[in-house]
Amino acid sequence: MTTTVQPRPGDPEITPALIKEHGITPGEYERVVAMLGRTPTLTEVGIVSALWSEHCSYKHSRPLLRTLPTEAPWVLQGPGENAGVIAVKDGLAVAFKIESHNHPSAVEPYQGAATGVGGILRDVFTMGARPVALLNSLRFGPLSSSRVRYLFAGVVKGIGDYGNCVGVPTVGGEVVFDPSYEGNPLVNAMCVGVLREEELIRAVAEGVGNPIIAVGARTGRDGIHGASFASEDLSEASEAKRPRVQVGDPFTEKLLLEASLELIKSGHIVAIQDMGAAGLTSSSAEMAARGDVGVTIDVTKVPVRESGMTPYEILLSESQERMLVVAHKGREDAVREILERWDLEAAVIGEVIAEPVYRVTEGDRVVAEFPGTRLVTDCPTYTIEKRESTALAAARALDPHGVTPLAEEADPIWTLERLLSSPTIASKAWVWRQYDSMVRTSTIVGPGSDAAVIRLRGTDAGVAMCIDGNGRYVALDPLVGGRIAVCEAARNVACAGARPRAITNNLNFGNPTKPEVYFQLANAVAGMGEACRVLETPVTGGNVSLYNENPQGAIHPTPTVGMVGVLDSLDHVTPTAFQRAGDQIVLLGDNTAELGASEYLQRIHGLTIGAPPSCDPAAERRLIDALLDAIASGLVRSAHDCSDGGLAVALAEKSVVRRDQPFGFAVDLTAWADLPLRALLFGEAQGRVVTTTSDADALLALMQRHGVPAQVIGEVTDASSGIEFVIGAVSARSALEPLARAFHDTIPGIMDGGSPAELAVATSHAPTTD
Amino acid sequence: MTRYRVAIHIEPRRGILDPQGKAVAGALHSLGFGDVVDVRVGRYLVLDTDAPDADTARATAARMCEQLLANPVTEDFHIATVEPA
Amino acid sequence: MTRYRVAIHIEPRRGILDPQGKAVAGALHSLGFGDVVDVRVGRYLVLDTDAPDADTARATAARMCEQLLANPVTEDFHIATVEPA
Amino acid sequence: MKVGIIRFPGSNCDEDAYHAVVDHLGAQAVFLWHKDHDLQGADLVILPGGFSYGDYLRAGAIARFSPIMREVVAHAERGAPVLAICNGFQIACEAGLLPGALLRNAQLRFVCEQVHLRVESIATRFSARYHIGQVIRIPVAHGDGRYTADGDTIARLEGEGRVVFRYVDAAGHVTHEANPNASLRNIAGIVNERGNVLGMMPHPERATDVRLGSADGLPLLHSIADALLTEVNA
Ligand SMILES: Nc1ncnc2c1ncn2[C@@H]1O[C@H](COP(=O)(O)OP(=O)(O)O)[C@@H](O)[C@H]1O
Ligand SMILES: [Mg+2]
Repeated sequence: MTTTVQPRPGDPEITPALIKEHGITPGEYERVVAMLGRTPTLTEVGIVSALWSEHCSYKHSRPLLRTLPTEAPWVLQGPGENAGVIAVKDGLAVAFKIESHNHPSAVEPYQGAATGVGGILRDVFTMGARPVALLNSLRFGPLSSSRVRYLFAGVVKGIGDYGNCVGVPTVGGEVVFDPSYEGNPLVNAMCVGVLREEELIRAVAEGVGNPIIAVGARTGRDGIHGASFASEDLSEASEAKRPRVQVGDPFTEKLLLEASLELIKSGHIVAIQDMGAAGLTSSSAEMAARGDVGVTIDVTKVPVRESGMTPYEILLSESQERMLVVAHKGREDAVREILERWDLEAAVIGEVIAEPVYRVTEGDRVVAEFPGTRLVTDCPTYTIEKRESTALAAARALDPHGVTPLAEEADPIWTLERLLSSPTIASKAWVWRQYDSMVRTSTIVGPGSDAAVIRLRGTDAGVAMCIDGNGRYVALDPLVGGRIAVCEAARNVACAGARPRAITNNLNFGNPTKPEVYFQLANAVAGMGEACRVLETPVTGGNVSLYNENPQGAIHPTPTVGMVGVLDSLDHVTPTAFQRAGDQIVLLGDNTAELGASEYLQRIHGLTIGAPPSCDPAAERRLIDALLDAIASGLVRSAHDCSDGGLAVALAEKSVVRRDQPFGFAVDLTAWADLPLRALLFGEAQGRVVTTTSDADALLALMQRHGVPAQVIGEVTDASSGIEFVIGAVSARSALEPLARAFHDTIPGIMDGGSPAELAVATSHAPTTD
Repeated sequence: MTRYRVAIHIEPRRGILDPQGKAVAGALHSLGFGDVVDVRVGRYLVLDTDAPDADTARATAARMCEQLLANPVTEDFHIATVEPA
Repeated sequence: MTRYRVAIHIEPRRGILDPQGKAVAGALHSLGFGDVVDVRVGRYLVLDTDAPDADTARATAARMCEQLLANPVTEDFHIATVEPA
Repeated sequence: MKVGIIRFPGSNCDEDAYHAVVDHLGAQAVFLWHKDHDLQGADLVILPGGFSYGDYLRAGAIARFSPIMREVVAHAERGAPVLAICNGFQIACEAGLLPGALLRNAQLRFVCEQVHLRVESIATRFSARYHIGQVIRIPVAHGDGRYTADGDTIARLEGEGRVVFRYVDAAGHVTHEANPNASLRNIAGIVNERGNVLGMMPHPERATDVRLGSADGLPLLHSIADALLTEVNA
């Protein structure tokens, strides 16, 4: 069959201005014309603009992502699908993936964050997995700004309301406040699901004659161009794009979740995929490309919410809670029946065809047609020149030890309190109390620990998970920062008692066409890859969010790492907090003089300078192996790694994190009396874990066998004894209560003040003035 | 049958704590709208419905409120307007 | 200064998904109110505020809506009535 | 004993309730679809937590009209037990099985945490295994849990000993801080006049295993089982 593609009556002329408006470069336009052998129609321009946007095509990151390790014996599904999958135990597997909703959340925090959660849930359940846990990683500017408080409150409420309603516990995450995110908040959401290995389904269109079915919510005009929107710098122009914001409907999502899992089990379908970014266009084109088949879709068959929608609008709509399904021919009614039981609609909108084309019709009229799968495969990739920012290189070269201490710092307790009340370090309970972390009654460790643990019903096994990333480290040294992101996540999972197994990651960066940003991207990915190889935690998927810039500048380059680990036995679950007075405190790893890039410098001195702490993945690997051995041997009563705020903060957190069950401690760090005091207490040397034990000798012997430095540094005491540090001639003491208040009351104190942020919480609506 | 657009006000009953109204009032004050004395937050519903005449549309809407739209324990409702849609 | 009672309607903007309205419409249908064609659920605010005159009260309320009460991305507002309180 | 767990569109604690009664009581349990007209001989009906119909309009307002609710009301009118948890409590109030209403938490935020409850009455078939004044830990997870009723209703509830659980601090004191949603009189759970319908915002089905943070919900489940057994033997 030969068809002719013709512009629809009323379509605007294809001009260079229109091409530019669609974010297509002149070079890319030439490729399109060459591929088609003619001028594209408006519909085709829209399709290309979506599929070749950074968000869908990874055109600036793909060559870098290819360098990441993706394989291990337990990896059942690596990158390229809706989510990665690893085997766990007894035929059970977990699917997991992370996704960003940064730009939508900057414009409409509540809906932006909510729909981000909706999207990542769909990515997981379209693999045949039942979602069992959600996590999120958030970045905002300083809370002193009312706009930031509004964004923070709205994002948290959006995440909570969506996950709570669907009934998937939100069990962990992280929140960082730093001026670099002021104009560009980051909202990354991660989902973990559980499936039986044999239930794994892939989003690959197959079988000529098989029907393509649109399932779930109707298509409206919302979010049109979201994908290319997410690939631009935030500017006034994007403010003008506000009406494109999508509204989430978690209730429909819950129905869709149940219906989809039932569909997958029924055997009636071949493939299923979320209509996420770029909606129908990307889901259909990607499924066709994976199966190397042709497809044809008739937009007049798509159930719509509004009348008069054009093919362009229907194809690019990002209405939420929709799925694209390829069913076995003849099973259409069976599919419909399942969906009807869940009060959902299904409409056959197209078919898998033998002819190698991607074709869209509007009734009889062909409005778009691309040869074969070239729409997906012909997207260009770009490798940009790399150049380190001279300003950042200069900041790294500054010596943090040269920073003059403030007079108050003479008392290290003052500094400790300041750090515990830094919103980045302070308890995030204000956030996670708004999340249902317990629904599904499988949450063994919820928010507030190094990593969360979910039990796998019917086994004694558990899955541990966390998200980590430190943009300041990456800004000051992308290679080291990339390594640390992975190692820290692995350490967190190990502290909970789990063997780190695989990661998903979200690369949040600025405009990659700038050599300084591309330098960061390339080096961070290289650092992550190194660490993943050494730790044997392959990358099974992820997401890239670029162009996080505004006229004031770019964000800190922020890769976030979602790590998943496995506990063979729930007996290995290890808490963060101190458990018993009289236990010995054993530091694993060693203290150093490093102070660069620390939260201390940022919080106390407002400085982002110095080199981030060095990170040796091989040493981290030894530490993790040793820690897990010790835990399995029953030698570890609690474990918490040193990260933001260093050793002093780690110890204080172990004391006060459980406000209802506080403990004191007395430590003697005289062995390191020759290190600069600030670095010893607040420096962020990597590869350290603070453990407690009732059998220090056995623990030290075990560490020695593994070649991991370890020392008894003190003892857990009753809460009434407060805390005490002795370092040679220096000693410092404090009661617990002021430290507990600094840690627990800071964020509620800022957020519960009856400010407009409160109102945002009350109504989910925006104050527009600061 | 004509199509009518019926606007309905649903308000928290006086005497029942309205924390949302209080939060809105507080936020308005902190934005500098100091003359606001009191705020109540309720629901506003717009129904498009077919009916033989406006009175029937109004009466039907009132029944909807009694049965579903308003909670008799905590809320009062009021059919604000009925207009041809 | 006089005290005015200002009634404000805030509605989800047409074209933007209103899941709540959809659910309510479905419920009304299954309750037998089959003539209902469409439902939108918004918010109804009643402000008591002091102002020199009704026009000022109205204009101030509109500014409150723009700055705080209505979400400019997803909602439309309308000052329904301004009356001496 | 046979337990019927109602599944509304949007229920999401249905499976948790199932595991609680099957794994810990060894009971038989069936899921009952909201469109069904038959309780399949269930002795105990559970209205589980979740977001039926998305909690759109008002929590529980739409679910109460589900076809199965007619059977649930009839079951309650026969004097048979109904356990209404969280969203189930909201539905039960909307359906008139229990007096009062559950409004938006005064803090205007969803709240999920372990709370302390004081057992105020053990003269119900849901609480006999506790002792009076006992302080237990059971989690809450809700956005609309502020119990409200008119003055007469509250007076009757209190006077008739129908307040079963109250939010308290760890020491058992009724305080403002211990009240996660500003419920009137710190009310966390009540029974109907006949004592066969319990509505509570906290989730006993989540407090069935110390690994989950608490097992203090188990005596509640066992109390129901005891009562049913006594009835059969009587
Ligand atoms: N940072 C990354 N590292 C590894 N793989 C990635 C990364 N980002 C994206 N991918 C993979 O590229 C594929 C396409 O991802 P994406 O377009 O985000 O899917 P979706 O359609 O769900 O948005 C996915 O399989 C994803 O896992
Ligand atoms: Mg996807």
